[in-house]
Amino acid sequence: MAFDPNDLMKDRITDIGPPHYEQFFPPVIKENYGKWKYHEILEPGVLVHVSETGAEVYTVRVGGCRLMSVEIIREICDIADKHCEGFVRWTTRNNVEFMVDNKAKLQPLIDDLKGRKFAGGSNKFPIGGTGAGVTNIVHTQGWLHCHTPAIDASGIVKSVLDELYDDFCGMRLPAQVRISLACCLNMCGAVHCSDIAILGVHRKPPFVEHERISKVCEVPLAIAACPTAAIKPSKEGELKTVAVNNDRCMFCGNCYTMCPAMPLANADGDGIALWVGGKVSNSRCAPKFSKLAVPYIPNEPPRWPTTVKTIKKIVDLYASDANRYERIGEWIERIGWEKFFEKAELEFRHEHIDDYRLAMTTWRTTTQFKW
Amino acid sequence: MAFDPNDLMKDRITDIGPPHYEQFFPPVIKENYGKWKYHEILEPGVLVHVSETGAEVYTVRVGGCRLMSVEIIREICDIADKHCEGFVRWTTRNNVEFMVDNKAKLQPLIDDLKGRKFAGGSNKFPIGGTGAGVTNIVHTQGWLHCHTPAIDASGIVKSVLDELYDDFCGMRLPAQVRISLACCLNMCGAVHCSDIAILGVHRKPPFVEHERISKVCEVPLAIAACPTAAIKPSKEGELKTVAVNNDRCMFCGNCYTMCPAMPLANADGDGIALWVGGKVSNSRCAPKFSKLAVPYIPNEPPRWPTTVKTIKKIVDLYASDANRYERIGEWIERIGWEKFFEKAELEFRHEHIDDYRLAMTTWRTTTQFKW
Amino acid sequence: MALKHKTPLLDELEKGRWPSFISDIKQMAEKKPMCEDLLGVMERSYEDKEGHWKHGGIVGVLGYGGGVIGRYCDRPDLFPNVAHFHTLRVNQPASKFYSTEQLRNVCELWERRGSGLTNMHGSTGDVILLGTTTDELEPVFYELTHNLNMDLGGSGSNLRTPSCCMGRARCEWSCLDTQAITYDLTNTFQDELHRPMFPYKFKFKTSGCPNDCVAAIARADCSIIGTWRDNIRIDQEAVRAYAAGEFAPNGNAHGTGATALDIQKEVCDLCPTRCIDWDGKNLKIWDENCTRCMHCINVMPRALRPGEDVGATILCGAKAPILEGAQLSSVIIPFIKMEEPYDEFKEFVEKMWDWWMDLGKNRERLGELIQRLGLREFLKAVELEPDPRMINTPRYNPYIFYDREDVPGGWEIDAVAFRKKHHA
Amino acid sequence: MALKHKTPLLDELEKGRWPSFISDIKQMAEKKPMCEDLLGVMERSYEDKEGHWKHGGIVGVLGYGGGVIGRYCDRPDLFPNVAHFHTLRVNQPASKFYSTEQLRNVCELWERRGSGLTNMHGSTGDVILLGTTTDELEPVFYELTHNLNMDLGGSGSNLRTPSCCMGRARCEWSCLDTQAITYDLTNTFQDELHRPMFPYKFKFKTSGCPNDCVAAIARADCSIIGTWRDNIRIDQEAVRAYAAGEFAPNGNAHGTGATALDIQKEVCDLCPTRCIDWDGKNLKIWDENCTRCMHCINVMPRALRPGEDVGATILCGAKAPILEGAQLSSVIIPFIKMEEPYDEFKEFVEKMWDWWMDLGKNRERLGELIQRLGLREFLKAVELEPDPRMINTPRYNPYIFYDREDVPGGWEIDAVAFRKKHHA
Ligand code: SRM
Ligand code: SRM
Ligand code: SRM
Ligand code: SRM
Ligand code: SF4
Ligand code: SF4
Ligand code: SF4
Ligand code: SF4
Ligand code: SF4
Ligand code: SF4
Ligand code: SF4
Ligand code: SF4
Repeated sequence: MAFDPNDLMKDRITDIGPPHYEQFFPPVIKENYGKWKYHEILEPGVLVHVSETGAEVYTVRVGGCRLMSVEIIREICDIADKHCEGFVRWTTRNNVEFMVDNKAKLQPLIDDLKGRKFAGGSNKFPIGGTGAGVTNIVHTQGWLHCHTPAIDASGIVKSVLDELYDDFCGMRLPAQVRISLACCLNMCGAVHCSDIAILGVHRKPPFVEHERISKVCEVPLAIAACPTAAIKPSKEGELKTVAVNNDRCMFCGNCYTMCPAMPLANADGDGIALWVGGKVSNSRCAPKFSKLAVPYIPNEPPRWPTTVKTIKKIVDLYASDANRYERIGEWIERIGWEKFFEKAELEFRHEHIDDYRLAMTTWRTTTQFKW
Repeated sequence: MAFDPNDLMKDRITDIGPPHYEQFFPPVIKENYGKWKYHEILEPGVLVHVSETGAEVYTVRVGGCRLMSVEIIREICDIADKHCEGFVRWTTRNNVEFMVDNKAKLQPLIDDLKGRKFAGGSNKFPIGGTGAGVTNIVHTQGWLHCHTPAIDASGIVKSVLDELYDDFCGMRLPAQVRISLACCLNMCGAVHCSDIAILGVHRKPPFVEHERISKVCEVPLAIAACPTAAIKPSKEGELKTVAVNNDRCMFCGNCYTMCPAMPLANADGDGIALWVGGKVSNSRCAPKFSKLAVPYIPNEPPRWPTTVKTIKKIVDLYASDANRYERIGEWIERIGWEKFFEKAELEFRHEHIDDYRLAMTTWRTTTQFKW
Repeated sequence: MALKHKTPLLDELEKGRWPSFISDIKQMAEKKPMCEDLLGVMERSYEDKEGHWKHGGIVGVLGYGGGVIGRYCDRPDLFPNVAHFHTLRVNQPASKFYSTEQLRNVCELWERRGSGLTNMHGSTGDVILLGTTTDELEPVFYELTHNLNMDLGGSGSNLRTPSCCMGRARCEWSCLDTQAITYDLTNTFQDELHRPMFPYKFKFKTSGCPNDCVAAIARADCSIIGTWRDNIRIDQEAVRAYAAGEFAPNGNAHGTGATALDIQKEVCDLCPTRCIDWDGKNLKIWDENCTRCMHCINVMPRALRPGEDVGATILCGAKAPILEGAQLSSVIIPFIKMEEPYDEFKEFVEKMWDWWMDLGKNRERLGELIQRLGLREFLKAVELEPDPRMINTPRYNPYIFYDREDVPGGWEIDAVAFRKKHHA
Repeated sequence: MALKHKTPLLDELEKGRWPSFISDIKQMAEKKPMCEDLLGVMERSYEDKEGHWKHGGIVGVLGYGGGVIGRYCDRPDLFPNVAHFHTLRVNQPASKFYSTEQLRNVCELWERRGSGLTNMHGSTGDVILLGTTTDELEPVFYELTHNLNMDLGGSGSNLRTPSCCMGRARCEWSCLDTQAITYDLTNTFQDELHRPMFPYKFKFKTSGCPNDCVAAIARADCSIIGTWRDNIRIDQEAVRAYAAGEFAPNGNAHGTGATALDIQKEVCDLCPTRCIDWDGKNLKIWDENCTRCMHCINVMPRALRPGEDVGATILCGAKAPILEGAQLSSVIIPFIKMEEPYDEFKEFVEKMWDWWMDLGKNRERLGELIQRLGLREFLKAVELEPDPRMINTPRYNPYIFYDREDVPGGWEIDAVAFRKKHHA
């Protein structure tokens, strides 16, 4: 029974949901499900988990660019068939994990992975992303697929990870460093709670295409979309349209999300804001939001040097200044933000001072601060 | 030149400001101004300050009810003339301080103070209010003078301090306990940052006197006065008046402050809310607001037994459970609010959960809590 | 072989050690004109520093309100092969284990009917099939459901594809069957996932323990996080072994190898509640003060384990900034057992959704609605009693909405009697 | 002697050890009918649990917009002697030292022309002369200014009476001449204090050090708090003496007397920045990490003293809840020298007031205006550069108002050029 374009309802199947996960567990995982006793990282990117049954599973984690062609996926399958009984998994941060159930199988797998390079010369399967290092950068679509980005995604991630490559393949840092990128304020991904967040920002208010707007948008939705109520109904001659109060606009782009006739992307306006000190785990301290470190860096394709340099500097400063187990946010709170800006040689500007709804809760209501 | 009611401008004197403080300094204070080296509390209520010059000043602090007749003030003057070269001072918490410049003068002063009692039998000059104890309760007017109170002030303070008398005259507590009272939400006094705050609350919305309102109030001001926008203009027949949306009213009384035709005081509605854990000093941790402990206790004149009992219980629990130097708020944050409510045997109710503008910042955004 | 468009800027991204997505796309471009033009669009964006995609409009598969993100190029004149470049979100298997057979089938299908490019995985967790034309959407869906036993994930004002950490599959700390929960919820709520009925998107994420490896607390309207109610299990022998340097601290996360662990400094002093005592021989944990943060367990995985009376803490409201600012999830159910068929939890979910669908405005996330109407109203709706574990601190403002029922005479004041007592 | 009204309820408040204000009022009542009726009103309130005072209306002294709080009884029929019961606020001498002569003069005047009852002192700091009739207001004012060299304090939308801690008069820690500052500001701003020109009330409070004994940070629109920029002065001998138990820790605030102080536990471990090392012989303070919280100094007053490069931290915005919720003051000037004639500080004050008078709504406190328009606008108005010491944490929401000047081409986007590049 093949697909019939003229009768979509013909034995149509819907709502079956995802395939059951268990069929994809390698045997050692299925047999030891819920029985794991402890784990150890043998070397960066290589983990062993030991079961109450005495069974062991060795995991080799490799960094993937999460944009993957079927070609590279097939190559991953070849490797999994060769070494891993035909199973493989992806992590929550888009790394790939190859698992073997016996130490003897480990080195051949590692050697195989290390050997593989792209035509352009980059490694296909860098091993790492474990423990107190930098792991894969969670990111979004950027110029590759989305319509609202202020920056690219994959290209910036590639540039940053080339620079931090040794920290992906090593574990010299005081604790994990989780870097995320979102190409607009919609923040697809947990960038608002990352050790370091790379965020695409606009800096010009949307312009309104009066002739188009009533045709292509539901004007009331566009108006309601504005968090700062900067958009008001108005008229251009006979045309029902909207007017933007530029002084109230903070460039979130939500109006454009709702209405294609209000574009705000612009080469001169758009760029990157860097945020630091967020975390998600409940380990030691509660989860934290990332806070603004650098309000704006221009888009610098193809390699975004300023962004890369700034991130590298923050990571190195953290590496040398923080105590073991201290995430970036815990470290900064211990030394104080005034010291962070001083040591990181970052300018403190009015943009750093919150002025949104909860702003008052970020002001310093004590005489305690450092010189 | 005497006062002439018919010519107020006759040699009128204005804007001279307060008398200069220095003329009221006892000699030892004037001579050692800015030269003090250290201090010590010899016994509760008795301090010595030692100067770089070697001079010493001995201070005896006594609790006063801050409502004072000229009779008692004159008695204070008699004591000051007898022992203190005719000088005396009041503290920022309404205690009275008698100072002598030499140890020999100390005991006679103390004995004199201890001997004095009111006709009714209460002590006129309890010695204490220093160090890790309870000091005088900062309070406001209550039923004695103000027009917006939900509770009395002086009577509650008297009842509470009778119960905590030994802690005023002692220093057994882990740190200072600063108790304040305000008879309505205007909170005259720093009650919003007190270790324990006694606050007068209303629980019935104002009723509107439609016939009076436009005569006695500026209606727009009354409307603007409402933090929750519960008041809207309306009409009763021909009368311009306002309507209160009772569901949006949180009984702050600000409308009544602006408009006498919107009374909300009521014997059944009014009563006391207790707040704990505030502090002002920057010592160790930043200043803190007081948080709601008991949403409502009825007015129980003349001795407010439930309020007194509840405060006593919290103070005793704190005394037995906190570490030295821990203010009440520091102690509660260490053990966690869930433990505080459990140990203090206080019911946790919906009233404890913030629902005003910054409410979101008070929610628990972590899996960390205690059982 | 020479590609259709020169890409000098993108070529810079083939350099360096980290895997190059450009190199990868180029492999495809040799077979797929769509990928050739995609490189062209990207190069163009790199030149003028602006994206070249337009809004999606409504494309999708029959009967579903989500699962497809429409996308059109704003220069079809120059890049005709990506004039349409729609995306399908395919619901991943829980915790993302795959057989190579399954993956090869996906590849075969997607090379034939799409760009051959994917995201493994999208931020929500789906397998993203990146880029195809409108006419391919139905055939792809047909083959997914008939031949690959797969279905679409969520988009739009739907339930979004639930996801989870690997949990018990390969982690010793999981207090939950994260996959089982995710699989059950996904299938129980297929209708909500495929047909828009909500004010806005809604996300479930499940982590097996408070380490929260799927970032549930930051990204899910309903975060399900494993925890326990009893005591941390201690193997004193192993603790001493850590002190003696027989094991690598923190599962060797610092690459130190087996080396003596300063338990006082690295464990006791970093415990947020300082509820651990170490006398050099025995470790004593005062569990009544433990907030189950995982730190000590993380540092000594061979000596400490979560308790055995396990379940979940349910937190709600996390979201990205748009509209009212980013939120983390807040504790709503401090502890709930999570055992199939999860009836108690599902009843909670139904009450939560009813309230949200009833009162939520268009594009108002659950967390924003709770902000607008107050946690108290939400608790009433889901029939839960207030608990101090839901808050960091009680209110400090005195603007209390007292209950009418608690006030003798309710909200009435007898005006006449009042003025008898109090002359105006 | 029998009083006019029976007061069985109030009589209960004569019992107990704490001084009884009722007993005190009764002393006066024997001479003053006003106090007899006051007891009557109070007893009445104790019976029906409601106050019996009405709004004030405008009473005052000629040419002043404040200093008097009008008060009328709502049952003049029953308590004619308190039908009027107005209050005068008399500006206290800074830090509230008095000569008995001055006090006796006040008493004489107030017994003759008022109720003979006072508050020593009001929460803001004034001497409160509690209760008199309208016709006595001018005579009292006349005698205050002519015979007692005293003036009225603030009320209404004025500057309120500034107050301060005792500072250098009797405290070893004061970094400021708190009285001198208070006296100077009070006299410099007499016009603002006596004549309403502000949107609402405005308060200055000055504490000599971060212990903040006048609660400035919680109660003053402008809080002036002493601090220092150099190092804490250490007398190592004395530190060792504390360790050895020769002195009473914390100035004997715990009544322990001289007893060995566990410096590690009670000082180092409680230092908020853990910037103190104690090796049993010497105390090392890493001043660059000290936040000058005062704790170590408080615990060892004979060994540690604030530095010598002293000045003030200026914080703004504290207030009670009405209208927008209570606020603590926030750091605006991290450090400023405070030396007569305080020109730099006064210029700051003028800029602050101009901005507030210009933009503040009726009954909007300075702190609320800063909330409404943002700290950034306030800093611009007072011409101060942003400093991380002004905040606990930088913003975490991405809603940034970038400066137009920083953006090439400002806020303009060339629509035509845009659509050339991006076809609709
Ligand atoms: C594989 C993965 C789960 C999955 O289902 O895919 C995973 C696996 C493990 N995590 Fe995780 N974590 C994974 C994402 C996360 C995330 C989510 C994220 O980063 O987006 C977090 C929260 C991060 C944050 O707080 O911002 C996370 C916070 C932790 C922590 C807490 C770290 C801390 O102290 O804050 C631990 C405990 C530890 O490492 O000591 C942990 C520990 C572990 C352990 C040791 C659990 C175990 O016993 O196996 C696993 C190996 C750790 C390692 O790689 O060093 N895992 N872990 C995820 C790997 C992502 C990757 O490819 O890099
Ligand atoms: C007399 C007075 C100042 C004045 O100008 O009147 C004063 C005097 C002293 N204070 Fe104070 N404080 C006075 C109100 C305050 C206030 C304001 C208030 O309570 O409304 C505070 C802030 C309270 C708060 O944080 O909520 C205050 C917080 C302190 C602290 C910090 C305590 C802490 O650790 O939080 C110290 C340091 C200490 O006691 O160790 C201190 C220390 C002192 C010292 C030791 C200063 C000195 O060297 O002389 C004085 C004697 C302390 C004592 O009485 O035990 N004083 N002190 C005030 C007496 C009020 C009273 O009658 O009880
Ligand atoms: C594909 C994906 C990013 C990625 O590269 O992985 C994505 C892509 C888009 N997201 Fe997202 N979001 C994706 C995960 C997220 C996440 C992360 C998550 O789910 O864990 C978030 C933050 C968490 C949250 O839900 O708040 C997220 C928060 C948003 C928002 C802001 C929603 C909010 O309430 O703040 C929008 C704006 C909107 O909904 O209109 C949005 C909107 C969009 C749209 C549909 C653009 C739009 O305005 O219509 C993007 C389509 C891009 C494209 O052309 O493909 N996306 N989006 C992720 C979905 C893949 C998948 O299904 O696995
Ligand atoms: C007398 C005094 C209470 C006391 O018993 O000591 C007092 C009494 C009144 N205050 Fe107050 N306030 C007094 C210090 C305060 C303080 C404390 C302070 O100044 O340190 C505060 C809190 C700090 C602040 O300013 O925010 C305070 C916050 C208020 C408020 C709320 C203002 C706000 O912005 O939240 C009001 C309501 C208003 O202004 O309409 C208010 C209003 C009033 C009125 C005038 C009642 C009214 O609504 O008009 C009270 C007159 C009572 C009477 O009949 O005598 N009073 N008031 C204090 C002044 C005595 C003095 O001059 O020394
Ligand atoms: S972050 Fe913004 S631009 Fe990037 S994928 Fe999400 S919605 Fe699109
Ligand atoms: S970009 Fe954001 S702030 Fe600006 S107008 Fe649009 S919705 Fe409003
Ligand atoms: S707190 Fe309220 S009732 Fe009490 S004095 Fe102040 S304004 Fe009057
Ligand atoms: S009492 Fe407060 S909340 Fe209620 S109507 Fe009056 S102003 Fe509004
Ligand atoms: S969240 Fe907990 S259970 Fe899940 S993988 Fe991470 S550590 Fe293991
Ligand atoms: S889990 Fe966290 S809180 Fe509990 S004992 Fe361990 S470190 Fe302390
Ligand atoms: S604030 Fe400081 S200087 Fe003033 S009295 Fe208190 S401790 Fe002394
Ligand atoms: S003043 Fe406070 S911060 Fe500074 S060293 Fe002493 S205790 Fe530490």
